[in-house]
Amino acid sequence: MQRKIKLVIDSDLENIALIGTAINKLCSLIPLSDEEAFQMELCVVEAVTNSIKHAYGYDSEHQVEINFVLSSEELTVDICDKGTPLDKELMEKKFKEPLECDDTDPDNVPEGGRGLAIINTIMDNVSYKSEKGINCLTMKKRFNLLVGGAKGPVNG
Amino acid sequence: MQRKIKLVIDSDLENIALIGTAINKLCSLIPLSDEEAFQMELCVVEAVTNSIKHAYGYDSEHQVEINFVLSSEELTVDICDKGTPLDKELMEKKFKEPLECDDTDPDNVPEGGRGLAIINTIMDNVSYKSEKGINCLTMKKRFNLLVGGAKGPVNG
Amino acid sequence: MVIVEERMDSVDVLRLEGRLDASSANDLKEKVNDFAQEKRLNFVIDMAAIDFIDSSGLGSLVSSLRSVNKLGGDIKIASLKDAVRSIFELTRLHRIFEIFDDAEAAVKSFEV
Amino acid sequence: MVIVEERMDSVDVLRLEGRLDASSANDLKEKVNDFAQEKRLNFVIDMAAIDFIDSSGLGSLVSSLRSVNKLGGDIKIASLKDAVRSIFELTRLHRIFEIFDDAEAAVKSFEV
Ligand SMILES: Nc1ncnc2c1ncn2[C@@H]1O[C@H](COP(=O)(O)OP(=O)(O)O)[C@@H](O)[C@H]1O
Ligand SMILES: Nc1ncnc2c1ncn2[C@@H]1O[C@H](COP(=O)(O)OP(=O)(O)O)[C@@H](O)[C@H]1O
Repeated sequence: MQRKIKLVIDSDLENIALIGTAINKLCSLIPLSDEEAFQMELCVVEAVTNSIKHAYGYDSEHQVEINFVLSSEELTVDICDKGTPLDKELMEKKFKEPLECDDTDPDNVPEGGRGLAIINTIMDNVSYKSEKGINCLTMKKRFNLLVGGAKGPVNG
Repeated sequence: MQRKIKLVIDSDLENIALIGTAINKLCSLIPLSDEEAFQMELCVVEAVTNSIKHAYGYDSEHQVEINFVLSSEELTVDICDKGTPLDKELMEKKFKEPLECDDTDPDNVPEGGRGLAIINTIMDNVSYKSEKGINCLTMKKRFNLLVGGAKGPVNG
Repeated sequence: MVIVEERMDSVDVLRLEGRLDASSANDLKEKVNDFAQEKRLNFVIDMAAIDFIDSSGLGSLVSSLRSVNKLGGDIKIASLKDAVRSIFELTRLHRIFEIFDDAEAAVKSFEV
Repeated sequence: MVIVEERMDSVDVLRLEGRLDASSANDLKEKVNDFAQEKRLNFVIDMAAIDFIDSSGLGSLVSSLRSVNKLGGDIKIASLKDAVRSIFELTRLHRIFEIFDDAEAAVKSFEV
């Protein structure tokens, strides 16, 4: 069985707290630890922030759509916008960049540019598709119904 | 300022836990006590259940849409479906029926039929509109930023 | 929702976990009916692990109570969380059911 | 996010409450810059009441650190919740910031 909910916000940074809060709590329906739920929230917030910042250039007149799909062993979230698409080569490059930064001099530590690397580190699978003006970043996290956060079965 | 999120599910009872869980947690962003957040969840679950049961006759091929809107002093939630509309006279009648049941003999206690009365008891304002095939039940709850659950300001 | 069964003295204790709503109301009714067919008519419903209940969930309790009452049995409720208790009170169903602080006390009440 | 200011010895303690994300990152940077203009350059950022941080929030901390470092000041971090600390570690920023268990310890570290 699959359970599914769609969340939609206007592309305004002020609405991100609503998405993050909802996603975090929705993760309590699956056997994820609190830390894992926080990480899922983080990945979704990074992706939604990217859509607002980069796809829509902070213009709040658009929408970002999040699909949260629970199957028995996997959580799939996709984040979709209708703005300027993400360059897939840039994405692959970001995925390969280590979060590790050798230097401990703050001047050499980048201020931004960690979003996609964080998502790629935390999630089991990340892909991006731009089709007919709709761009979706899809991320998947597998979980195990028998171990994990012991929050009871998915169909609780 | 207003913050807004739209939640959409297929009209399957199995998806109601997703809606309830998300709504409950979204209420932590406003100064509602845990009990009040539970009550908001209850009202939304009652309304969504009604759309699936009565508007769509348990047919899971349709959608129910929930709009959650936070302004500085009021939470507005509307639950919309495209099924058979609710008879407004029946609704008004249900609103007037007391939840109180004089009899303590279980045989005289109705099994169902409490949903709308619960919503009307808990919420400050409830209205229903059916227009161009779209039916929306709108409910409002006022809260006070200064008293209440002390969960911090809305724009936290 | 998950239903965990346990037998204490000659009472069936059903420990419910999760959400008792329209998607799980029938599970409870069926469980009680299955037992009733085997002439097991006295129940304690332990709701310690129920986080959420709605009018459909309450309806399944009322309907179960009616069907076992008819056969001479009873259903007692135990271990309500505050939020769940408040819904019993809102709908006045705390006047229909005997409610106990824990399952043991509810089981004992059958012994009289 | 809410920023509560407090002055302990000659250190400005900024207690953050809520979510440090893209919608609030600039608030923190501006607050630090405002103080820096008044030559108040030593800060403790107390995150005891921060439930959520993302890369934009972390970016605002790095950028604030850089700007006060340039003027001879410093920023120390205090009271990270477990989940927040894990994001500092994931991004290796625990190597850039001195992190203390509470604001008092962080303030004291400036006295040496
Ligand atoms: N949804 C998106 N749409 C368009 N471009 C994007 C999107 N997400 C990321 N990008 C591009 O990829 C780059 C790296 O993104 P990220 O790793 O999240 O860091 P940051 O957003 O801090 O720059 C961005 O600077 C942007 O150019
Ligand atoms: N969304 C809806 N669409 C159509 N009819 C509805 C809807 N909600 C309620 N109704 C009608 O109002 C009646 C009372 O609803 P309610 O008080 O929630 O109790 P119950 O759903 O248990 O019957 C329902 O039986 C149904 O006939």
